[in-house]
Amino acid sequence: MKKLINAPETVLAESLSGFAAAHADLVVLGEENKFVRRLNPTPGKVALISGGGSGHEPLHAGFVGLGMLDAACPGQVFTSPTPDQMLAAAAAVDQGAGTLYIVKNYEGDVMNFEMAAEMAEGAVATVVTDDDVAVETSTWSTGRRGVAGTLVVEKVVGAAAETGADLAALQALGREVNARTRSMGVALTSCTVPAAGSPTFQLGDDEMEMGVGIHGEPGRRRVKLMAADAIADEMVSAITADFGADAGGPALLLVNGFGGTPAMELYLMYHAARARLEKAGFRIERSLVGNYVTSLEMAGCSLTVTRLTDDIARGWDAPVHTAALRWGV
Amino acid sequence: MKKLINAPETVLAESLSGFAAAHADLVVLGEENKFVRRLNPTPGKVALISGGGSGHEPLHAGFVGLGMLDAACPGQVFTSPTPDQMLAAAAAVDQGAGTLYIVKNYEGDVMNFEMAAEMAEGAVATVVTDDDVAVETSTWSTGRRGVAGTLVVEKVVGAAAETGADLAALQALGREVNARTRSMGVALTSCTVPAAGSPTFQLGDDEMEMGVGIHGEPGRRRVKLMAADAIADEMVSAITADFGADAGGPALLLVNGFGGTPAMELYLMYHAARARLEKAGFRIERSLVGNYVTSLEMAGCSLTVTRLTDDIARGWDAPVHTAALRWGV
Amino acid sequence: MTADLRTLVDTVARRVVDHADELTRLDQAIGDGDHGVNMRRGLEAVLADLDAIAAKPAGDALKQVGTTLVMKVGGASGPLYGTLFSEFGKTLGPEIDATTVAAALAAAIEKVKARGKSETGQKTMLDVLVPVQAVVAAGDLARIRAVAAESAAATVPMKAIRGRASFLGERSIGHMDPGARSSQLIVEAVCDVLEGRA
Amino acid sequence: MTADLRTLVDTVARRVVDHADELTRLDQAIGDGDHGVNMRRGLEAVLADLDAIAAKPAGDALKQVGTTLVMKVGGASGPLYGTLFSEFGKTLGPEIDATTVAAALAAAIEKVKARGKSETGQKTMLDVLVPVQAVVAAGDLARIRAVAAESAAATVPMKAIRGRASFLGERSIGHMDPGARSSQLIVEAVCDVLEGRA
Ligand SMILES: Nc1ncnc2c1ncn2[C@@H]1O[C@H](COP(=O)(O)OP(=O)(O)O)[C@@H](O)[C@H]1O
Ligand SMILES: Nc1ncnc2c1ncn2[C@@H]1O[C@H](COP(=O)(O)OP(=O)(O)O)[C@@H](O)[C@H]1O
Ligand SMILES: [Mg+2]
Ligand SMILES: [Mg+2]
Ligand SMILES: [Mg+2]
Ligand SMILES: [Mg+2]
Repeated sequence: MKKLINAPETVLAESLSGFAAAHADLVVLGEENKFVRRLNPTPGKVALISGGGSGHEPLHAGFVGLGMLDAACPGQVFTSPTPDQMLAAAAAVDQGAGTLYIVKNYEGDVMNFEMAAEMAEGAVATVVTDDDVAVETSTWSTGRRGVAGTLVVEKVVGAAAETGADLAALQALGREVNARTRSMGVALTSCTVPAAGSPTFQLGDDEMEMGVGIHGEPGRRRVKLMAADAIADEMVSAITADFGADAGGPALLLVNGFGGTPAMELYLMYHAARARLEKAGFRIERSLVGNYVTSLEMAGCSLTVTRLTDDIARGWDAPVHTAALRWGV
Repeated sequence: MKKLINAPETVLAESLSGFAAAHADLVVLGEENKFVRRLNPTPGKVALISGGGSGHEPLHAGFVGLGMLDAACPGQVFTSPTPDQMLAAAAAVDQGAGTLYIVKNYEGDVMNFEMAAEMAEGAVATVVTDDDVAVETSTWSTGRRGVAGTLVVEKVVGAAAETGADLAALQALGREVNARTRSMGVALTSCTVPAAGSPTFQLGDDEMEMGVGIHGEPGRRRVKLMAADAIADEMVSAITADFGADAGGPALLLVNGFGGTPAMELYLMYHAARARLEKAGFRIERSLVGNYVTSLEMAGCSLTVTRLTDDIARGWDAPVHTAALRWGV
Repeated sequence: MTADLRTLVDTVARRVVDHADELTRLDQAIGDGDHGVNMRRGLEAVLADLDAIAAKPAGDALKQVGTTLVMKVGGASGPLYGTLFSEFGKTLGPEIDATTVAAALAAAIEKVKARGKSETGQKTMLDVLVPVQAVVAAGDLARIRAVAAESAAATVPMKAIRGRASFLGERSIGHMDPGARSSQLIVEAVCDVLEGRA
Repeated sequence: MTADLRTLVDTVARRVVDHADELTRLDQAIGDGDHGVNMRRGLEAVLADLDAIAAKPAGDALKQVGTTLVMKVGGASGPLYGTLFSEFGKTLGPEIDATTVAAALAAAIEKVKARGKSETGQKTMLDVLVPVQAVVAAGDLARIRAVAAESAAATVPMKAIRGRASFLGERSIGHMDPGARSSQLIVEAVCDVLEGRA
């Protein structure tokens, strides 16, 4: 295992200390590292809290700040945080207008946030994101994973919260954005959970995992390495097929790196994906390319498409000031 | 070689097309991909042009925009661009106030920019950055490499250019920032030039390269893998030793990922480096953590320290709107 | 059934901690490679509190184990094992015998199913817990042990319908479920103590 | 010395292109692994322009080769080989014999030194070009070939003082300089043509 760390047990704490120190103008680290919260919350607004396993940075702590989250609860690497973390975060950032949890659809996250919601004192609502089309849905299954589309939900709901929207409206908006969002990922390499010490899965030099999630879990299928265009074909097809009759129209395209893929390749994938989406009737009106929802040092990327409405585009464009996303301020 | 590409010959063109399309609100791609230039240059200002081999993204094209560069010339991967590129870029962005070339100190870059300067029509001045303390300097040697400190030079000089400073003043400022800046890098893995197809160097599972540059070239010494704190000790010592009697005082700390290292580890290194720099008498007043001056998918990072003056801090804080750095606008 | 509570909790916790690497390897095959890490973190926290836990009546002690697991484990297994122990402790009255344990376990398993929206046959810890519960009332430790082992093994050919392994679809077939294995370990540790082996 | 200009340029260019992988491997050892890639790109551009180049007088043809290399190769080798060919072409008059070639080469090498701020003994292409130039006037092709080979080999034990390899310090010792090898290849290709071997 080659990592810039001291010991698996201290990675998270040291990294969070560094994050809080580097962004002391924006965030504060809660006691026992239970949460990262905004330094200067906007008075009176609904508190937005997200969280999940660590290893996906900048998600979620990198999205704490004006126009996005009020707090983020970092779990151990790839492990959902615990209910006491959400409760402590809510106690720190709830301003009486209620708390909205934004939760990626993994049983661990859902159950822990659910327990927190059950124990909470104030009003709590939850939006569960499940944008990953690589996972088959059916009535009996766990359902789709929440992946990079979560960023879009957090950004757009964050903007609305800033303007004073109430808890019910924010929950409805979050669900709408999630419903209009689809993602699909591919991995060229695995990644290593520090505490485990070895890669979660092994891939041959000529293999890749198609339909991968963001926890180093294997994907839907192991296939031979393909050219970028062929990869884009498969990913875009999966997304457009899933949108079905709704495919097309104004859209946001997020090409998200998993942590080990250089910007050069991400922009190349953007080029390939955009051309295919435009052929499928989408107009790419907003774009984001970079490492935003990562899986430690995994090589690979995901494509996320959100079908825009004027409202969603406005929410996307609204000022944001966080460690990882900043514009308009 | 595991990369999201179609063919080594087309990587650069496809990636640049993606970059230009994703940031069409900011940049325009010049004919034959000779340069990336600002969409809306500030009238009358000195034109700032940088460039270098590709594979370091977001450097330099990601720093084209308000408050930073007017144009960037992308060479082939790890290969300096050619004089015709700089000439074409200057023709596109020179507004009569002259052109400043910001050049990383590699013989290839220096010679190609030099040839361009000799052939140029308008007034041209050059700032050569050489912040890498890993390279021994002596009168007979090539001298230090320009690495991540180049970002600081481009940001601060870019801010001054925006306020109307003239060519000579900008050159002097660039040289001052460079003189106040030191960097040192470490690599845990090598990287693969697409056209070469195999890693530039081979590292054992328990080895790392201390004092590495940003072209996949081996470092100063191959050493056994160390804990992050020990790595930070060595890097910070090299930097403070090189500052000598000037060490200490208000400083900017940039922890720069080489492309394959997750944010979690970069923030952990920030934590370790900051503590050591503070012990050495520095006050870290500005910080930046992320993948900014990369070496394809190399795992590892560099530390850059700039000794701030009020002027340099003001230049750093000034509004910037580029693909990779944005604040205040 | 009679045993020292402290020995029981201690043995169970150590057993899981000792098998953490194996659990992580199982989770690497079809999950995200943290089950052993998660369980170790939780049960080490239990061990750290052992004095306080052992000083309580059985029901309260189990509830505290549950709370500690909820607060320390995280992931899917934290809420599920946390719920299991908490509810087990809540239901278990002062009279402890095979019948009351079976009843309390049944009640706790219902809460786990509700929390996990899950059933047997989905390749999870329930595929060990449920069959084990069914034979607890009979009080035959050898049989309990055998059922736990068979049930964990029986998850190998299953296709996962719940938990991260479900994302793999058909590819989840052929591997033992990590949570089923950790449940087996816990059951075995309890049997060991009750048989005076630990 | 008499040879068809087209054959000469064609042979030199193809020789380098054919050895691109070897040059890249040499550059991977002590540089950044692109020398073969760079030279191939430049000389393939020369080959693409071969008709136009061959139609010109020798001096102009060489100048065009130089310009093409400057515009296509990039890196350190682009300006240096570009300067070498351009200045060689500029100095070479209409009378071409061993003496005029030696003189033109000497002038071109001076420009390369000025551009590279470099000297012999620094583990670069100059460590082949300079000794070769010294024996050109004598017109003994076998000797020229031998000097080129010996000189390239002689860069192996050198410590690099110029070029990327200089960043390695002592670690640059024990590897042949890629630019020295490409210079040797060019010299050999020229000798081959002049000996009627190509
Ligand atoms: N919905 C569920 N119901 C019952 N058990 C579950 C459920 N989801 C997961 N599990 C159990 O939890 C185990 C995984 O735990 P762990 O790896 O610690 O958490 P995570 O899956 O969040 O990484 C699985 O092997 C399975 O036995
Ligand atoms: N200053 C210099 N003077 C003479 N030759 C040089 C100088 N710098 C580099 N070279 C030559 O250039 C070669 C490297 O070329 P290349 O790999 O194409 O460019 P780069 O070093 O920019 O990647 C070296 O092997 C060396 O022979
Ligand atoms: Mg997990
Ligand atoms: Mg190069
Ligand atoms: Mg797991
Ligand atoms: Mg090279």
